[in-house]
Amino acid sequence: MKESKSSLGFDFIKGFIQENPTFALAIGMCPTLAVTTSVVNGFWMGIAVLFVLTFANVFVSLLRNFIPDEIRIPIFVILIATPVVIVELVMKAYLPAIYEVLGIFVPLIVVNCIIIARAEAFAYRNPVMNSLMDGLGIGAAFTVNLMIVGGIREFLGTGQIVFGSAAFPSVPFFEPAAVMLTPPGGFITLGILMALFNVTIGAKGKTND
Amino acid sequence: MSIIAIIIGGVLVNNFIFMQYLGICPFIGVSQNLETAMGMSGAVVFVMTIASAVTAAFEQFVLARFGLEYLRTIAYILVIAAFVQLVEIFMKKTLPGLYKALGIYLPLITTNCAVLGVTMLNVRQGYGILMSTINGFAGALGWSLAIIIFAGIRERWQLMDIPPALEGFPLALISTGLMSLAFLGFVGLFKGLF
Amino acid sequence: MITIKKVFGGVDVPGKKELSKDCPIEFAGIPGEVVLFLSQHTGAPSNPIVKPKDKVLRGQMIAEPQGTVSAALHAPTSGVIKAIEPRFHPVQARMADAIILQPDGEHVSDESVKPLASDLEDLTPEAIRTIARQMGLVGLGGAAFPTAVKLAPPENKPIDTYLLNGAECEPYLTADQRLMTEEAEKVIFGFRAFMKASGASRGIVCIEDNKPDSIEAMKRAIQPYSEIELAVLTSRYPRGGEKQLIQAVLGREVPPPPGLPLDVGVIVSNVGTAYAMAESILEGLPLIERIVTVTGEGVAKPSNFKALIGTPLSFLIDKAGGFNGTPRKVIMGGPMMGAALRDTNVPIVKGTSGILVFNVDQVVEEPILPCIRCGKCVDVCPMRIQPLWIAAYSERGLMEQAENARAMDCCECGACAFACPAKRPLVQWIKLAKAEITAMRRA
Amino acid sequence: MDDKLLITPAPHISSVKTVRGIMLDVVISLLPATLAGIIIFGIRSLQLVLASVIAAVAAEAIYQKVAKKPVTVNDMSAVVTGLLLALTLPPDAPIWIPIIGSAFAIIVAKQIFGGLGTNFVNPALAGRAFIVAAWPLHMTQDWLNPMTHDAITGATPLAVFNNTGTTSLGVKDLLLGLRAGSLGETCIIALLAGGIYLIARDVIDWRIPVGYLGTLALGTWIFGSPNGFFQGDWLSGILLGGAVLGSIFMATDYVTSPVTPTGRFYMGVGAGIITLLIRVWGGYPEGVTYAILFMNLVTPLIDKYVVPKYYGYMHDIQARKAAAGGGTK
Repeated sequence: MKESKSSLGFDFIKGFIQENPTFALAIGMCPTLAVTTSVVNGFWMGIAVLFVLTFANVFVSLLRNFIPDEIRIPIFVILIATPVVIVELVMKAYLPAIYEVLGIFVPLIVVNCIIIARAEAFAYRNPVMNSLMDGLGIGAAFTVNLMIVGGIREFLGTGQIVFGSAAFPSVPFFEPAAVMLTPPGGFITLGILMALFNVTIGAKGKTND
Repeated sequence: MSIIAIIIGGVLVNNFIFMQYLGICPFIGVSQNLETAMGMSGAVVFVMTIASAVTAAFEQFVLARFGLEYLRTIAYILVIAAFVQLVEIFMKKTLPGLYKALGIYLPLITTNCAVLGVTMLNVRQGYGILMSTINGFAGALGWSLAIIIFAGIRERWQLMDIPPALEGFPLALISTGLMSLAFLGFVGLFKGLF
Repeated sequence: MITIKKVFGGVDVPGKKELSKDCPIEFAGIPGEVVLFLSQHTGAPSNPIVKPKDKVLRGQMIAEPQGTVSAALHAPTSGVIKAIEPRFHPVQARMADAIILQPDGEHVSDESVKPLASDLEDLTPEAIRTIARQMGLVGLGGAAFPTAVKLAPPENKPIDTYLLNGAECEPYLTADQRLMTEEAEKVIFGFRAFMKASGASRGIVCIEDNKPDSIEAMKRAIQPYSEIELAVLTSRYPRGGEKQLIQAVLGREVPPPPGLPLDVGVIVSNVGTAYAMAESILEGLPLIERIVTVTGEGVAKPSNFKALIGTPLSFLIDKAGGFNGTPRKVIMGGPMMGAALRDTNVPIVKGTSGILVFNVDQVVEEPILPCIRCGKCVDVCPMRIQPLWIAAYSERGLMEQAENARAMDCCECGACAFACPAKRPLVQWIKLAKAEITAMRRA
Repeated sequence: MDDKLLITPAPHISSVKTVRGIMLDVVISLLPATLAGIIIFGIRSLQLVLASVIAAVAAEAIYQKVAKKPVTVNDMSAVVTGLLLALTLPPDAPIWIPIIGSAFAIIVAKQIFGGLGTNFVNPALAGRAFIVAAWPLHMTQDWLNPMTHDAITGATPLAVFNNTGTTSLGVKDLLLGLRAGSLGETCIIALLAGGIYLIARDVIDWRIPVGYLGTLALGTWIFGSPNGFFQGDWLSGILLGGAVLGSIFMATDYVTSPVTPTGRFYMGVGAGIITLLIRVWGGYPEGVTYAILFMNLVTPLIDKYVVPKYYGYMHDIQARKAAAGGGTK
């Protein structure tokens, strides 16, 4: 298990550009499409994934010397499922409305490719602090992605973006295209955003697998 | 809701890919050509149907009885992971042909959102064991229909000059969006008739 | 008389035969230099048996066949062998060895040029085959397959019907039409020789209905022979293709490659070949001359020549009154399957049935557009395969998929590329695929 | 003199058909229906048609400029897409609807795949499905009464027909197009005139419209009437709604329909079945858009499995039988 000596800062930042889970690595598609019907939903889903990812990264990293290689996947699954259950219970208790809207996609975080990928590729090979930063970085990047996609779809789909009580713009100045809230809108919006990412940021020699 | 309504619901009306966003990663990853798509479909139908039955039974006889619903997520993912492992071992011995055909896709399936997704949906809809199995089968059929259609479309892309920025995921997502536009037509099909 | 209206794919092409169908055959004369390629037939090139500076007479063999599938070469006129050197081959589009003959103008025949028999009764099938081999006879329809080999079907594949191909479905060309109209008796004599050599009990002469004069002439010529019938087919390209003719006249389909007409008990020969057979038997004249149509809007006086094999194109075009306006394209063969040439000082070969000269306004130079999947090529393809997919695979170098799409079945007739609204060179891509697939199979 | 000779591969002559010619034929065949739409629903239709066509052509030009690709606007395919999309709109739809619809159709449904010949759904119908999903109110309420151009009260004739199995409109009204409906779908005579022109010019294959309308008529006859099977008014069933417009001009789009004649017939039948499904048991009054879009998706599979029997096919079958026969003997 070669331990990479990357700096903490780099671990956090890389989640946004080179290893952006949604736009560069194109993993974790299901939640990215399903819950991004509004900025708020995107935000809370992002936070949930951030918490689960960081929790899992830290514990995997802590136990990485004790986990026998052959059965590491089931152990990863347990280490990921535990924080998910925590998130479920916390959300059901304090944010029932959001929990209802996110529906089955909160428990589905367990099979979210991002988390298993980070656990396998990074946490299992790096010290705790790096894993923590990596978890926070990737989680934060994922949250930002969800909010961007959620924002675009909510704005085009409902004409305004709502934060709790405040709504920008107060009165929609165009007739909203309801399709943006439906699956076709989601697929097309994300597809176009990924293409734009490839054309702009990603084009600097980074091959998109 | 009779069996036919679930089947039509699963395949056309609320198709797992086009209407419920479930199982997108393998859908885009494995649809390069028709043979792999059919192989994956076979594996998904097999696993989703049995997984729904097993988790529904597990729900009824273990979670509900001992009031452990809050452990559902962990329990289901472990049950599915174990079940897929079991299936691999079982198939290696008795059905080598089928195993070889499905071989590379079986481990992939455990991380497929559609499998865990359908088990969660079964619980939400309050289906019993039989209904869950049928719903799992219907969902898998819908998923397979989608990936086979998409594989047919993607096989033609090798004959085109697709702009590099759109290569791979972006174009696949936009195409899935266009396909789901067509499936919008089935919304409300056979409502209340069965 | 059988009339066949049913079409099996193919396209309606502008006939354009009126330019030269009424010009009687005239001898083209002796050119300044005669170039005879050693390989102007399917099979192994022939072996030269003369050396530079040898004096040869008309009809004297100058190269012998190498192995069974090969053909002999004879001097078309008397003169001196100038050299044996590589020259640009019009059909194979590369340099190939050729015997260069310097004619002396006397046109003196060799003493071997004398009637071998006056009636078929005293010729055994084996004798006919040896004459065909000795006289260097090859199919004049374009494939130039050695006739002797064609007339020797294996025992387990009996031949019941022999088709004489007078369809000449290529636009502009009228060589076969003039030959049938003027020399019907000799053509039928040669045809009967073929039937006797191959053991076929029934013969059918096939002519397209746009050649009424030939139909009349041939009907009279086959009058005395009950075993020969006449079939008149509606004009359609590629009616004259070997496989298409068998399908239309006999309703049989040749098995896919490497299947041959032999496998369905049929042999198809061109009327020109039958005429050459008759000339060989009745006058002892080897295949040293053939009918060539020089036509097209770019020629002053379109005409049908009996030209010596190896005559340069420029000589024939000048004989046909030279160019009419500035030429844009010179094609050896018909417009559908012929090869565009770089310049006109290339010689005609045994398989050349016509020379076509187009001016600027006959040549349509359209950009190649992407395929819009209109399916016109699928509708017209006589082999019932899908040219658009084969061409698309070949364009991208996916040769295995081209092979799975049955690229090897393609008869290269050009109907698909003719019908394609996007003007895509489908035949070119498919030919490329066929070459690659053959190379892959051999490697 | 010789160096100017052109060396191109055989064949050296080609048919008069060109892509631009075909697209021109399609535009010409759509003019009667467009004219009828303008006469029946007023000048509003002309504004929608112009907006749609101009938006489509502009979208194609802009996309190709941005993507640094040769601008192929003069192959008229964008004009056809714009025109077709306009004909499927309710006459009173606001002007920005065809503009956004055409832009979506040309850019997202066609150009990002690489231009003409690469899209897998009919661009006009994808545009219309997008608009219906985006602004359902406009697309289900902006109907006008024929000739009087005032907004209709109550359901469209097709919705009435779906529920009651009957229509108050006589065949003459249906043929002349004197009914509420999309801009170009109502006047059946104009559509048939365009259809016959296209078939005569060998641009479209009759198998798709015949398969489509035949299946729809049969299905309507069997399931069309609420009071029992085999009593449906099949003639009104195919003359109402967008079936005639869709089957003649949309389903026959070369790029998104099968390549073989048999395959095209199956596409027609399939589209007919789905239109029936949606009309009789579905959530929308009109299923033509979704039926054709679904068959567009399935076209590559049809093309993969519906392949003409190649020349010499029977020999392979007999050879295989003989080999199999030999094996079991």
